[in-house]
Amino acid sequence: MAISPPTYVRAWDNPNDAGGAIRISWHLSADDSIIDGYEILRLAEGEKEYQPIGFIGKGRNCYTDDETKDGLRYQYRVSAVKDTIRSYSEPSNFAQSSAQWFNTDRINVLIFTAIFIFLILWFITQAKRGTRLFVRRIAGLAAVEEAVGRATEMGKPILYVPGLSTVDDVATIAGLNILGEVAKKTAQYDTKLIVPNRDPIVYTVAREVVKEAYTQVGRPDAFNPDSVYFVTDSQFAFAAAVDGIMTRENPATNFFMGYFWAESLIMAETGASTGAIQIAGTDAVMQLPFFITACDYTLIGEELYAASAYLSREPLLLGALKGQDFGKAIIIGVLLLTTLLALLLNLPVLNLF
Amino acid sequence: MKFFEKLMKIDRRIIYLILALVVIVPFLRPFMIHPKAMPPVENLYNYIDSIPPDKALVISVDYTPDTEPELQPMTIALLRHAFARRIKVGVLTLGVLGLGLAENALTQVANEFNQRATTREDSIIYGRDYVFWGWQTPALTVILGMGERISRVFSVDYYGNKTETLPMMQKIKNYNNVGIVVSVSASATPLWYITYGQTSFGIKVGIASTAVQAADMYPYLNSGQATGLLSGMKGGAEYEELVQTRLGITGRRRATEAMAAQTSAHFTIIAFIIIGNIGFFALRRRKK
Amino acid sequence: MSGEPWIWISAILTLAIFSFLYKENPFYRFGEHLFVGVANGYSITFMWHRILVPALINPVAHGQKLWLILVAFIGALYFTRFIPKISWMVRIPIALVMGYSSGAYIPRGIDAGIIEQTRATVVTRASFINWQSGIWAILILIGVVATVSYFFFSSERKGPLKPLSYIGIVFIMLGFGASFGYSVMARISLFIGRIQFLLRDWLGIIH
Amino acid sequence: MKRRIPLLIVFVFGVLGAIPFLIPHRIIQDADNEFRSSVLRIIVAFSLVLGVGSIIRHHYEKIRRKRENWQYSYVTLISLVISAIIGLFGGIEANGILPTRFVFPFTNYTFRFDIQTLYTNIMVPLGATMFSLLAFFMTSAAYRAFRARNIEATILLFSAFVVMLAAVPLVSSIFPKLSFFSEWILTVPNTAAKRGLGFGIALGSMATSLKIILGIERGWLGGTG
Repeated sequence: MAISPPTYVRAWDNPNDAGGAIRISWHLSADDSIIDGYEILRLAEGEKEYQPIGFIGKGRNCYTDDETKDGLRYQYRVSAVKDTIRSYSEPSNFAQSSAQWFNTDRINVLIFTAIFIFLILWFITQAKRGTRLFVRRIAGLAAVEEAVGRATEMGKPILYVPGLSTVDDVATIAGLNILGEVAKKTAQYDTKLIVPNRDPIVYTVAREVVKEAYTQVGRPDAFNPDSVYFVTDSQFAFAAAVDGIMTRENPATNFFMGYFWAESLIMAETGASTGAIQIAGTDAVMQLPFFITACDYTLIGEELYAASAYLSREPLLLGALKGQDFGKAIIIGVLLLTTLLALLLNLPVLNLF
Repeated sequence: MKFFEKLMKIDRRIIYLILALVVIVPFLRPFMIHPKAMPPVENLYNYIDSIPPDKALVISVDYTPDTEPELQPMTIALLRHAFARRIKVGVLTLGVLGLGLAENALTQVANEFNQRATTREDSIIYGRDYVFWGWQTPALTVILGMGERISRVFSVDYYGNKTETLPMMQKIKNYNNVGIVVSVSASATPLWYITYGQTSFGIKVGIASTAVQAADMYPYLNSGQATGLLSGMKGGAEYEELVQTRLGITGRRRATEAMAAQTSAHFTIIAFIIIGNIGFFALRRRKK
Repeated sequence: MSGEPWIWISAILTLAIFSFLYKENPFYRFGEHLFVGVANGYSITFMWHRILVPALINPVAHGQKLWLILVAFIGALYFTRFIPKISWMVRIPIALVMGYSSGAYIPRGIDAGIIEQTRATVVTRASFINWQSGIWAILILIGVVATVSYFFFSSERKGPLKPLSYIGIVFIMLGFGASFGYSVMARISLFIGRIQFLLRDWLGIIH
Repeated sequence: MKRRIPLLIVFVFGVLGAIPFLIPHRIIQDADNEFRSSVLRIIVAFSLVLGVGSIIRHHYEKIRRKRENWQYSYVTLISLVISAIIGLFGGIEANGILPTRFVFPFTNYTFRFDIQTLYTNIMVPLGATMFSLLAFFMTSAAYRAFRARNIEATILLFSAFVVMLAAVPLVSSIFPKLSFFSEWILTVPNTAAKRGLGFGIALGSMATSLKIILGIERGWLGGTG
């Protein structure tokens, strides 16, 4: 039995890559429906024979050879395969692979990034010049002061968990900033503060943040170095330890500010059972439902980032917040505009992204 | 007044005790709840049911002992289905920890059928009706390589036989002879089969995943890239139900049994929510 | 009933944790402290055998990648925290990690978090394969716009922002409720897993 | 200098981190891979020493001052030291210089105590059980919080209720429509809300990353401003 070969085999450098890859395409064999698939063969410059380099299922008409040497010329043939029968195409054109210095597929990312960077820098400069920037009230934040006050009245400690993630996580940064503000208040009221950590670097930074806060309000002597400590980097061992702290030390207020995983509710529900006031904030979307049900106040997603700007009243941070708001307005605008264009004029707007 | 206040403030320990009891008791005294199969489960069942005799069902056992309670019943139900309908089965694992689980499931289901069998024709015979290819790495090479020649990826099977010599493997050479690959998985492996196996070879992919993972799998179901989805205990129980009611295959139904615990736990939680709200509304009315 | 001592240890530790549901007690306290200790011991082992030996010690001992010694030196700067005079140098390795991760995040975050999501949300004629999926696509678009507007911080919620952010919180609450309800099944499965361990592997009551 | 040098490093490495996304050339990609796979991992590995130092000191202080429950601190310290010795000298594959098995005389029973055995039989059951406490905590949280106090809480309660009910086979076979409704909530409003939250989070993260690189956000230096 004879099967007809694939035809019109072409080869060219794979675009936007680090080199080392050539793309090959062909027109399907007329017997595509009955064959096993296509075998791709390659002849490198200076070699005598075609070597099989890959195999792909029927109905497919392109393949990427990602084991080429840059600068070397290659020629390809494709054969239709059924059991032991092979039917070879004509050889392709010569092609060579090369590395690119810029990924043109990502030019849209570059443009979007440039716009947002510009926006944020613009508003930060505005803030530096002294333009007054408004930030609306965020519900959970008003409770921070009250919560610290309550702990002082009751003579009980405050527990602060700056999330379980690493220091390069934005939620952790926000959590540490808010920790600084909370620590200033505990320093003023002389309330005991407990900060257990799951990441060693976050622990180091948290310790400095708290120490600095105590110094800033003029109470460096009141800082207890043992109040900020590392527990373990194992998620559930950490949760077990925090549960233990909550039931034994009986804090009046628990803060959970940062990034959390499944342990969120293990800690928050234990905290609720001890009768503590609980304020949570996270951008971990999966955990927000649990914090919302088990805590008294929850900063949802971006509110956590806004909180550190809001509490510190630092103009530069407020400026960036305004820039973010503009970014959101642009996204809404783009969404609505492209949808309108697509529905009314049937323009291929998805190619923009 | 007192009564409704109590409804609103049930001690958490009573809640915990009741929840623990309703989960544990169904294991000691199993009772069956017959679930109705949802479309994604039924689609997978129907597709496997329609695999022609010259093609095989491939099951990829991609989970580890910690998700065994949720996923092993699915593997068993899939095997029962295939053996009952005389569909050839190839089993592999992408993770080395899946080997023991896969072997347990195969031995268990093959024994179930062979105890009932009276003739050699009726029996489920290794090499003729099913093959356990075992484990190979890296996963990508396995998924792509099976598109070309399965016996080249797994030159020997799990028991050390030369794969090419097994009778079933004479007909099952590559994805063209495979009806569907079902990846039973607690991770993203079904998506690897879709991104690599399906894109390169057009193989059909079925997904059997834990309830947590299922959320990530739904988009692939909606786009048609996945043929059917079993999600969590419930998905397993629904498949077991289909296998029993449509094929009359009986046997231990672990997902359905666990479903009894699941069901009673769900009802308990729902009941507590309702009780809390009754108390809440009753008190609010009084206050007005 | 199992005769394997490790199964007994596992079972006793399992019960120790469950006892916390009744109240905090010495049994739980023991389990908790043991957990923290062993977890740290395991982390030390892992860091040494899986990271420092293969990525640092082996190459350097074979005379390859000698520049890794400089990296080790930077890593060792963490210890300056214990030396008050130069304790600020602890910021150097932190700065390196922070800088790199922040820089790496910006373009990737824009790509995955904004551009890809925008593309997924835009409604085109292709969304109307049938009228239902078209309506759902439009509803998702409305929901996204409303949710985003809930998070405008730099202006009061008045004018069109007021109803819009209200719709936003409705969508958020619907989504959160669904996530909660959806995870119940998975969490019960975890408990079932522990019960199966106790009843089957330890006590051998069920098979 | 105490601030300027770290801020300069943050800026330089920030730019280096962003570049590989846009430049596919092999020189850049290889350097980036090397940076991720060895440099970052080595630096992070060193930080663990700080953490372990902290936990040891915390418990040592507790014992020294005889604070409440100080006896339990011995449990942590002893188990930490023993498991670290077993792990470091016994090796991850139980192939180190320290023997990690004990054969009981006159029986053929072997007791293993290598680090993987400790992991599987101590950490796994403790961790899995902690994780499974969620089944209980979800119940008590749902009972306490899912009350129709106001409209938002009612919506939360409603959608959780629907999805939970639909997950019960008994109910979904009597009311098949409920399953579709539950799936609709999960695929339409849930997707919309998560995506909307995601936009804000992506923008906020981007802004924070930018502020870190430019030295505007200095909270991580320890100390504010």
